[in-house]
Amino acid sequence: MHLTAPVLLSAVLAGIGAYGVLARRNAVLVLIGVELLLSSANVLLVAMSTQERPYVLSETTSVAMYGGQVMTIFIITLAAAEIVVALAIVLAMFRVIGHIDVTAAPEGEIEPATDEPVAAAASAGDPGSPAQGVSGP
Amino acid sequence: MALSLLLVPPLIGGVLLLLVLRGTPARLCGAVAALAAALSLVGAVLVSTGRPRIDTAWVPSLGLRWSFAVDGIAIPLILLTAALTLLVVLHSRGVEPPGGTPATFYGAILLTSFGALATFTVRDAIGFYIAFELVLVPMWVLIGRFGDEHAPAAVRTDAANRFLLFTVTGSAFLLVGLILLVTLTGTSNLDQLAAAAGSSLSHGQQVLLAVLLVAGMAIKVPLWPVHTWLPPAHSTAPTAGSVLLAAILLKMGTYGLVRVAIPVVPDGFATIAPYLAVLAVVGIIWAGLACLVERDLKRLVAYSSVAHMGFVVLGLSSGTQTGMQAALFGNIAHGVVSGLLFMVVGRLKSQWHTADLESVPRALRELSPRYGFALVVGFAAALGLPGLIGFWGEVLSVYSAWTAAASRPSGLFQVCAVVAAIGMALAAGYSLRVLRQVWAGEAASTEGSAADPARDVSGVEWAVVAAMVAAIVLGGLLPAPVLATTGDDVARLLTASSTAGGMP
Amino acid sequence: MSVSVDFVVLLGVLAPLVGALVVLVADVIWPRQQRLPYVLAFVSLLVAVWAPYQALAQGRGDTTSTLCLPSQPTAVCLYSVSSASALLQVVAILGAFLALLLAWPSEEHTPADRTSVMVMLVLAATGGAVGVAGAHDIASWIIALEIATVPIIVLVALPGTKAALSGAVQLLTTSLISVGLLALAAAMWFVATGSLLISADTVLRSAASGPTRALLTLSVVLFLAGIGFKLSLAPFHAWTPTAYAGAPLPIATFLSGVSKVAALAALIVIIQALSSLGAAGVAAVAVLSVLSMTLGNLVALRQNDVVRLLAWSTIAQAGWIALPLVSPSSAATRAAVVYLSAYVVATVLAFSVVVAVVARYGQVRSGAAAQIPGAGIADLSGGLASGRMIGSYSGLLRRSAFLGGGLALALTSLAGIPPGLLGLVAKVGALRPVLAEGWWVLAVLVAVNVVLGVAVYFRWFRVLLADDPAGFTPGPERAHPSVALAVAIGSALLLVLSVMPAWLTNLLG
Amino acid sequence: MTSSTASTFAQLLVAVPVLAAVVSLILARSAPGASRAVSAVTAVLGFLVSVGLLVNVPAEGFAAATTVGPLQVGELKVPLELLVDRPFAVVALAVAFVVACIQLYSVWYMATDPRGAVFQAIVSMFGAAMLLVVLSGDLLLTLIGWEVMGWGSYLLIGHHTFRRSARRAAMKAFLLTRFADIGFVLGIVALAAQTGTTRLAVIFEHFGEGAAAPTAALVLMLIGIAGKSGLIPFHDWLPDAMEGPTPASALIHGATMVAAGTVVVGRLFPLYAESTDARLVLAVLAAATTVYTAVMAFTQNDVKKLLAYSTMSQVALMLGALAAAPAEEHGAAGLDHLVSHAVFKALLFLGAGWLAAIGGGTAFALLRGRMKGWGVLPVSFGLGLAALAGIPPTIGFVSKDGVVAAAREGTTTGAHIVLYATYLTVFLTAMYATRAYLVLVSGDPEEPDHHDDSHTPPPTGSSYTLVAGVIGTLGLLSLVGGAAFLVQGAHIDPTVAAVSVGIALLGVLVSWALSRRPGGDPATVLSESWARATQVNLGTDRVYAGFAAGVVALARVVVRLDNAVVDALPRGLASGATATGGAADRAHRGVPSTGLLAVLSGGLIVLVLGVALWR
Repeated sequence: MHLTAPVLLSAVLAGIGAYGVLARRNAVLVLIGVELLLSSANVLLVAMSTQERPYVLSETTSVAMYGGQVMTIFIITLAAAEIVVALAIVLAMFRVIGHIDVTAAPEGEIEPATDEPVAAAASAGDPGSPAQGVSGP
Repeated sequence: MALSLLLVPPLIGGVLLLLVLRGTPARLCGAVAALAAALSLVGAVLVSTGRPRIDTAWVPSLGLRWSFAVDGIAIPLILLTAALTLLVVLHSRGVEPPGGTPATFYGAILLTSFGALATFTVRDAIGFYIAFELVLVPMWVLIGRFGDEHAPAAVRTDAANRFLLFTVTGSAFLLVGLILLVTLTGTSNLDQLAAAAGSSLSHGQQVLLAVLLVAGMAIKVPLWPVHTWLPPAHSTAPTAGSVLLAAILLKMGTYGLVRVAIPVVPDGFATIAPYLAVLAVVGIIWAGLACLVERDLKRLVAYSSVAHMGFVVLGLSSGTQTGMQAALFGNIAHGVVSGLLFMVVGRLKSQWHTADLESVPRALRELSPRYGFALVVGFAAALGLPGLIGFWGEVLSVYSAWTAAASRPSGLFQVCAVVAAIGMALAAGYSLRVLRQVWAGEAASTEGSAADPARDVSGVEWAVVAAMVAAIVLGGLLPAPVLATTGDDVARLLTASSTAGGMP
Repeated sequence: MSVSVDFVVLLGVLAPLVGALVVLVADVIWPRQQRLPYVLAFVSLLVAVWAPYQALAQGRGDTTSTLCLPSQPTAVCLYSVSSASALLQVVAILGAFLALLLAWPSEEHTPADRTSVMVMLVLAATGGAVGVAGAHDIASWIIALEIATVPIIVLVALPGTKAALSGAVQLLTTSLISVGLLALAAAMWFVATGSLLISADTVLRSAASGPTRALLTLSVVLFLAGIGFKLSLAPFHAWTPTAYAGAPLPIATFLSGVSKVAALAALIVIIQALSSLGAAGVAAVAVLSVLSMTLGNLVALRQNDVVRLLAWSTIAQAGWIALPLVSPSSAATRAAVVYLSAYVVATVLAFSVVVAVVARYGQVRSGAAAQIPGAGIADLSGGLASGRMIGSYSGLLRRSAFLGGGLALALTSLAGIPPGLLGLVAKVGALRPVLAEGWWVLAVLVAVNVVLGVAVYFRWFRVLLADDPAGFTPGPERAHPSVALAVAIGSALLLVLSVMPAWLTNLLG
Repeated sequence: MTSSTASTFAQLLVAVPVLAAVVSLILARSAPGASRAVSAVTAVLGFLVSVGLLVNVPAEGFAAATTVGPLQVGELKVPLELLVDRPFAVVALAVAFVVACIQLYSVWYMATDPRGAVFQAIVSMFGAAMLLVVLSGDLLLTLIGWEVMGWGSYLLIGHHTFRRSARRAAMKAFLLTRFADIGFVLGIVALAAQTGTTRLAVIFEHFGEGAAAPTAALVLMLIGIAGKSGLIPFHDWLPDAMEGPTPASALIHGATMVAAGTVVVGRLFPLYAESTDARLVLAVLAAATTVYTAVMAFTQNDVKKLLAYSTMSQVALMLGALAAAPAEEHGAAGLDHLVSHAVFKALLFLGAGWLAAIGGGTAFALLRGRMKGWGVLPVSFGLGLAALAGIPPTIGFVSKDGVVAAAREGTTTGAHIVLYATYLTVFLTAMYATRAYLVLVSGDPEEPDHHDDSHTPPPTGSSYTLVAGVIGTLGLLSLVGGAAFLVQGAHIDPTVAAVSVGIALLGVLVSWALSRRPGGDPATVLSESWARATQVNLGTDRVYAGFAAGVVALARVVVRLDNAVVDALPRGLASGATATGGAADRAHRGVPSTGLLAVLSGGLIVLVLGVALWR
């Protein structure tokens, strides 16, 4: 059986998924990207488990044969669990923060980095002035 | 047993002071510290005669061992360390350490002493590194926490950080070098390593190891141009800290060269020795010149330390037994001399509230004759006056450079000898400069022409200072005991390296 | 086909997971209990530690296996615990235990209905972490790894504040990407080896021919990237500071301890399989390791929030943890495990002290606010009063030798300077495999990072020695008993292992 | 008498003053009287010991003695032994004698000085150091004595520490000699390096067996010797050293420091005899110095300064004799002149101290005619000046005749130079000696415009007896001591003697004739500006000051470099680290998706590395 088509499909899925993860700012779209990545892996696994290869030792052939398919089911389960958690958090994020832009600057930073004149590498937090560098929020 | 007596009292005493006796008054803390230091000194005397050895496994998976032994090379340093610790503790008596509790102060002194003693006795390469690092935190605390209270916090912090980071940089290279050494040779026993003298290593490996190890030690020594941590550290540290730093900590670097670098990778060391010698003499001249214009008395003594350690390194790099003997003697000499100078200068600084040579009171010989006497002896020894302890190390290391080993470029080393001799003249220049400013002169105040006993040294402190003066004079008049103690082991080390080493 | 199952061996995984279930069930029966979930959790952790304890106790270098398939010539086991992985499991369980101890007093801050959830999630993640260490096939490996990860995301998000959610989202995004990469890696692995087993045999076989070797390389690279996320190796570290800063302190503790164990365990499983191939495959580890160290240390130098400082220090330490793995020897694995153990003990100890100090500042702040309405708060506003700013630790050593000493010990251990000898020994161990491979240039770069690390940790240490903060004297520190217990356990471990590091290293043979 | 007795005496001769110095230094503050008594008594004791040494020393060959035991410093053997033979036993006797005189004299002179006890203790130390140089049989031992003497001179010259000029002079003396000692040390090192030992006997043997003469080492040592002996170009510290109390001047000039160079060259004469080149250098330096300083001496307006220049001139003569003498002579002429010079120069200085007590200062203006009426003083002082001028039958005549004879017998170029320089010097010396005598016995003194507390009142009563005794003894010795040399085997060649005496008498006559002019001072014949220039040694001090300023300027550059260059790297690294850290921190906080970009780049790095390296 020719594996060209499934492998190509897998590659395309992986590419789209990677693009979605890296380029999208909307959390839901990022999630979809991840799903695509996982699907790409699934396609590859399933396709490959149809192949019996000569170098696979006979004792473990059955494991190898079914392993790919079992792994696929594992990954689907995993994806489901991840998505549940992810969606829950995205919802909470929308409710509390008001947007679902995953690349926005994180909220709740306690203090920004301050530029301190220092002679040696580690003289911030000078005991003489413990309040140094404490400027907000 | 004797080794335990040497090492355990400072450790236990230090830990006890830091953890249990935190709130106790200075007098009690001082007494505890003095007791621990005295016990340790007894131990030092015992190990000097008995030369015991301990060797048990510690971390087998890394090949780390509790391996301690004593030989002639270490004995003078052990005695110096133990004795100076006791003297420093006694000298600090009755002074409320500024900036922190007395318990911390004395605890840090004891732990520093413990680290130094461990360094001088340990015989395991990795153990050497650990011992080498032990002194870091206590000394850092002494400088940063108990430093000159007149200096701004930022200056203290800068000095303490410089000390810490410079030294750690050195020891990080040292660590890499030691581990590489251990992995290449398969043993971490320094005696075995010295006996093998690098015979299992190729020339390239030896050079690499020598560079790493020497780079690590050089910062501690300190060698030009990595000396810039020393003056701030000294000018900030309390008297006790300065004494320990100059007299003991710097010695760990040169001792490390003698113990870990020279015998273990003789071939590699021979390759870099010319560079080392050049750096050493540059340091001699450089620091000597800096002393001619330095205004802060403590910084001046610190720079003079750089110059003196230059002589030590010059002797070591010559590759001759004379050179190594001279270096080991110079080590001790500098320990005693700089110890005395820092004791005197530190106390004067706290009395004057300044160490600026342009504004200190004049005519110490009139106002405080005992301090004046100690200062004269100290600086006379610092300029290498014969009859005092500083002479032998310097003149012999010049000799050793002139007659450097056959594996060294003799022309270069003779030039180094000439330059080092010029450095001796510079030492005279700065020593006399100080004496002229501080010791000689006319008392400025009208009532001050007569000595004021209250401002002079007395009691226990005078006993301590007098003991140091006596050591300087005795060491100058009778150098034979020290030289004889180190002689055999130096010969053994160098013989091993000349028979086994050099053949990749 | 029959699979042998030895439940005693699996106890390390099963006990926390069962414990998690029991906590949930108990919550249904007796809702809103404050103490019960903790008690159940402690019990299940105690049970769980039995299995790796057995593995460690029975002998050096032996492996305990279960879930074995009867195949020839040797049985293939899906779950096997070597002494190294047993130690990792112990550390994970210990970390979870200490994190729970730290969470114990915070009941007034955590809504009661969330206590069980929190405890359950901690238990679940612990089970996952323990499982990763034993997994020897990709399926259970990836599942265990995700069990160790997903609950942590929830844990970070649990307080529901903006900061918490920001952290959680960062963590979520990265762990999702990580999952994607790992899944792809798993698929590649399967393509290359034709097997889901992670073993030296399969690797050797697939490396024999060119095309599969390339696939295997790609797979390993993807694995490395995926685990890089979990281990906070630069450049996969970006989530770490935000997640740490946003999470409740006990959870940050958990994150810095247990999740690192899981990640390292996962990495070791892969690297061990690769060991048959020789050295070159792990050049990428070297790069990631040095990059993490350098970046982590440099940024940590500038942190004034101690939690962020610890977060960046974690990134740096992750570099150290991965460092020995440049060498594919078993000694290198042991070194990594020892380093991780030293790191976890020290970091958890540091976090414990932070928890104590933050709690103390909280009391002072509310007390001051009660006494002088309108005054006091103004001075105490900002980070200083929260106990999370580095300045809040001013004079801690003098106020409390216990907390200050514990923190000092932890910091020196992380820096690798005596008296923190355990850290020093661990660093020596971590450098040895590097130099045994002859990579002395790498070692010199690492040496530079030793210096940077000292600068980082001593910057904090120095504050401990300083005077009390200006205009604000918090008085003597008194920690909550459970936090004090955590500090005591951490300090005692660190002290004892500093004097006798052999007790730790000997466990690995 | 056996040589072991001589060894014991040699050891004692060094040990007694060393112990005396230690004891009297310890007592100096608590019991000054006892301390000074110790110094004086031990000095006399030391003289007796030196007599014992001379009696016991073998007539031929050496006697060796250990000191603090031999040192084996790696490859280098340092026996630290004393070596004594007859000529040096004589020198030791002279040294011990002069030291004893000075100690006794100091009991009076330093009576009112609060730190007199310390002063005398240092004199003991100084004497010990000089005796060490004289008796040393080991190069390092020589160096020890040599340097300790330098330090002693620092302490003695700077005794009046409240005077700025004294502080400066002390520092100048020590620094200048120490600077010159760079050569001395290197010379010693180079000599020892060839044999692996610092033992003189071995070194003589080594080079006696035909090894090439160590010219470089010998010339290096000459630098140090030139420094201590005030040869050109180190000829400016001795006049300044007059800031020290007069006994110190007598000590430094009479028998010790300045003469130490002669002792060392005399000791190493077997080596110098081998090296014509080194001796030529010495001859040129000595000849130039002896003439130059004699010229300078003539116009000095201070009796101590005149004596200082005369010392340099005479010491250069000794060295000239050593440079010129034929190898068989063993340098006896130079050593003889050292001994005679020790006697008459100590006499002159101690007399000058007495004069200063009378006149309230040492300037000729204060002292005109002051010498009259002080009994033994004018006679002795006159005898001392006669000896300086080499008038028969004084001790100076005999020894100077030896110098001339040695130069005449020498066949080298150096010997010729020395000979003519000696004749010239004899003439000049006679001139300024005559001038000094004439000025001191005639005319009316000025009153000192201020009374300096540091000057001691003239001796009275028992102290008069003491001082007059010391001075008288020295005067008597100056007159008849020359006989000692004749006893030792020196002989006077009538022709040689006639020529040099003739030249000396010519000088006396010229000086006397000039003093007939108005003003009575022969020196006024020279122009005022010349006189002024000679007071400051033709501005040599400025050259030194310029050199020192150069060194200090270099030091300032070094300090600046230390801060700006050497320390810049660590500072830069530190600030670079913090800056990078801050930038990275900001990158992680502000800009969106930095994290993801990092992830992307990281993935690429890992990919490339993985694929590239695993292949």
